[in-house]
Amino acid sequence: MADPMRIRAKIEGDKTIVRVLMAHEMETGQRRDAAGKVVPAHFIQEVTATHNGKTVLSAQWGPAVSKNPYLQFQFSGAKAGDKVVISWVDSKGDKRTDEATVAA
Amino acid sequence: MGEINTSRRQALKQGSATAILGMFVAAGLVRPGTAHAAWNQAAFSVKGVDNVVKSLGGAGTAATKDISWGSTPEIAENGAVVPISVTSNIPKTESIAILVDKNPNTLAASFTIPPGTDPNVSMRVKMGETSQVHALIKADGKYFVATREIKVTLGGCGG
Amino acid sequence: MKSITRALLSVGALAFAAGCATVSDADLSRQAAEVLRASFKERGQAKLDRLNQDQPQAACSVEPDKKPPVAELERMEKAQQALIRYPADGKLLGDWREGEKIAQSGVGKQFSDSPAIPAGGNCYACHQITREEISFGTIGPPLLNYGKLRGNSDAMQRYTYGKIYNPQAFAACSNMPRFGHNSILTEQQIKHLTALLLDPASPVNK
Amino acid sequence: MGTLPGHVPSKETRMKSGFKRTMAMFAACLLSQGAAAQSGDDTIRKIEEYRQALAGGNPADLWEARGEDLWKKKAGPKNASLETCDLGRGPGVVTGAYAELPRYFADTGRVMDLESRLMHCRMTLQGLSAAEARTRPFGNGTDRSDNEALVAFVTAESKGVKMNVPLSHPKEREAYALGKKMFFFRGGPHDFSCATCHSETGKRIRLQDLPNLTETKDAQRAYTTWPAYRVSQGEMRTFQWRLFDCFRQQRFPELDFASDASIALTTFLARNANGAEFNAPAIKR
Repeated sequence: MADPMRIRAKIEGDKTIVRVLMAHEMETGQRRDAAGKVVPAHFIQEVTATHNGKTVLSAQWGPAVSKNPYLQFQFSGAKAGDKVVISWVDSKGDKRTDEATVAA
Repeated sequence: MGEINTSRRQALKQGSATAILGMFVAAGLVRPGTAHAAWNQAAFSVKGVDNVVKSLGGAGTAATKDISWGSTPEIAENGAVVPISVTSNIPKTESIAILVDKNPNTLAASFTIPPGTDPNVSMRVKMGETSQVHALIKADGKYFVATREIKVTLGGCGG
Repeated sequence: MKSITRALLSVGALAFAAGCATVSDADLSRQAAEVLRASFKERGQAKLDRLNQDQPQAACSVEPDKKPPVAELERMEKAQQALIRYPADGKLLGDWREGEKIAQSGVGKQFSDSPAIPAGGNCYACHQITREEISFGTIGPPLLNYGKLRGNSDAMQRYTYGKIYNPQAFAACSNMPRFGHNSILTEQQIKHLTALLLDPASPVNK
Repeated sequence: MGTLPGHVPSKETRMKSGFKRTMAMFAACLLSQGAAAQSGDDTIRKIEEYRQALAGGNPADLWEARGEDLWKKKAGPKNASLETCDLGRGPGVVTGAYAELPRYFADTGRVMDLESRLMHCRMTLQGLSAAEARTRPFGNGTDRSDNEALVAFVTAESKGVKMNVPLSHPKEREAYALGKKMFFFRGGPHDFSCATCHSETGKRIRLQDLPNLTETKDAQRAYTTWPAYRVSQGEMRTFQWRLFDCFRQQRFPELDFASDASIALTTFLARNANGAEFNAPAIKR
């Protein structure tokens, strides 16, 4: 299973800024290994972020998103101690869900 | 230092807690957020802005200046990681997509922005070479596009 | 570990172990070379003999302010000049377009490189060469307008070819690789680079 | 390439690099040179913007988290964690340890850097063989390196700590002196030494700034920003990797992991950074 995400959610002013790092190879399917063999595509396709069960961001990604993806966005309405949950699903159907507590 | 470490440890603990949550998800007991829209294979397979818009269900785009590129650099020291930051100032922005002309497939990523979330995302894309990069905004059902060139340079010892 | 133990047996190292700082510089150099040899392993085309220094390498392995005296540097330059081999056909200018490709390419001679692929000169790593290429280094001087400033005489062609072939023949302890002398580039490749610098049609001189 | 044929420079100018003489020769085209320099400055400014945009999120965090896990997890034939490993400040003390490495360890009778010390702890505490402990010192995609993760964790615990590498033991002084010699050692088909690229201030290779490692400020900034997540590779790289890959590009054979030369060079470079605040894992091109 993939390593946990690193999620930080912090209130700044009246917004909550969310920063996420995901451990993923994001293989394009166009790279060759040392032996000259094509490395099969393997990349995160869908990302969902929720706060109190409500979706605050959803995304579809292609293989052009960089390895070990970084994502930053911001939303309104959260308070310190709330949970932000991030999930991803990749092109092989592997999944990962992690959460972070909103910090003041 | 303390703060960083605390948050890392928290993340680790939360990591194991959410592994359990992940099992529930796999078992179909809970759904993470609202249902995932199926991945739009067509949109990620075509070349050119117009074709991407078409496969997203739109008809044509209008150029706009109401998009700011934030910290997006004009030159990338390495094409493997090109930071892109896009903020839409167009009212009723529903989605933001990042497109790279000279990549094998034009569409890199697309974000759906629900009400309550700022029309502002930062992420990082791969670029094979210097290219036009587009921010494609859907607002109130219409598509808008802003474009900037990002140069990709060869750094280091070149070996 | 064994190497250090062995090195420790040398007089200099014993002085160190005794807490006395009078180890001679030459002893220290020998000891460092010995530890280096024990710390590397051959890989691909990079064999351990690459750690065997020739005269200029050994003489120039010093801090910048400890270089050999001028008379010795001049002697070294003369010795290196005698090693330059100019093309038998007497032609020194190749195709600047090929030269530009060679100047851009940084592959060659690394253990990660296939020996079957021709090496590049990697000139842009250290020199500004054309206006078009903004990704250039500054370890060496800029070469913009190289030929425009110097002309394209037979003597200039010969100097330029020789300088790429063996820069230490003109500036002892130069940072620049001896591309011909050490068989990094072929005679034909050096001709192409000479053309890149001197051909009036080359972007260097535009 | 500044010397003209037949031109014998005077004693005074001789040892200065050909750079100044060339600049004089190029005086005729100062205008175009000026324009080029200006576009160069603009490029540098834009590259700086790129680096700042990256600084916001460092994937090395992912290695740190995995490394902390590896540090605390029982593993190996002895089913032990690394939590009692002595990195120089006493068993189990991680905070600030990296800022004082390499150093002499009485239990092994040698100078060790972090990576060779971690190897030692994995052998003595966890019961790994030497071969097992040196397996995959550097990762490659899904072939992940435990060494890199552990290094990310340990080094992050020295963030903000002032570098304070000791030279009190004779063997520490010996390693430093040898490392300095190795820094200037020229070899291979290209005649390169570390000093070829790292002994003059303000130089670049392509667009990459080259730290002058013989000068305090540059040496401090360079050493205190390793390890680093390399965006060009998508990997978190350690200081031994930095040396390993410099030597590859120097056209030398392969620098052996945890070898005496790598420890000696690290001692030289780490000590030269003394007094500066450690600030890694960083993120770099």
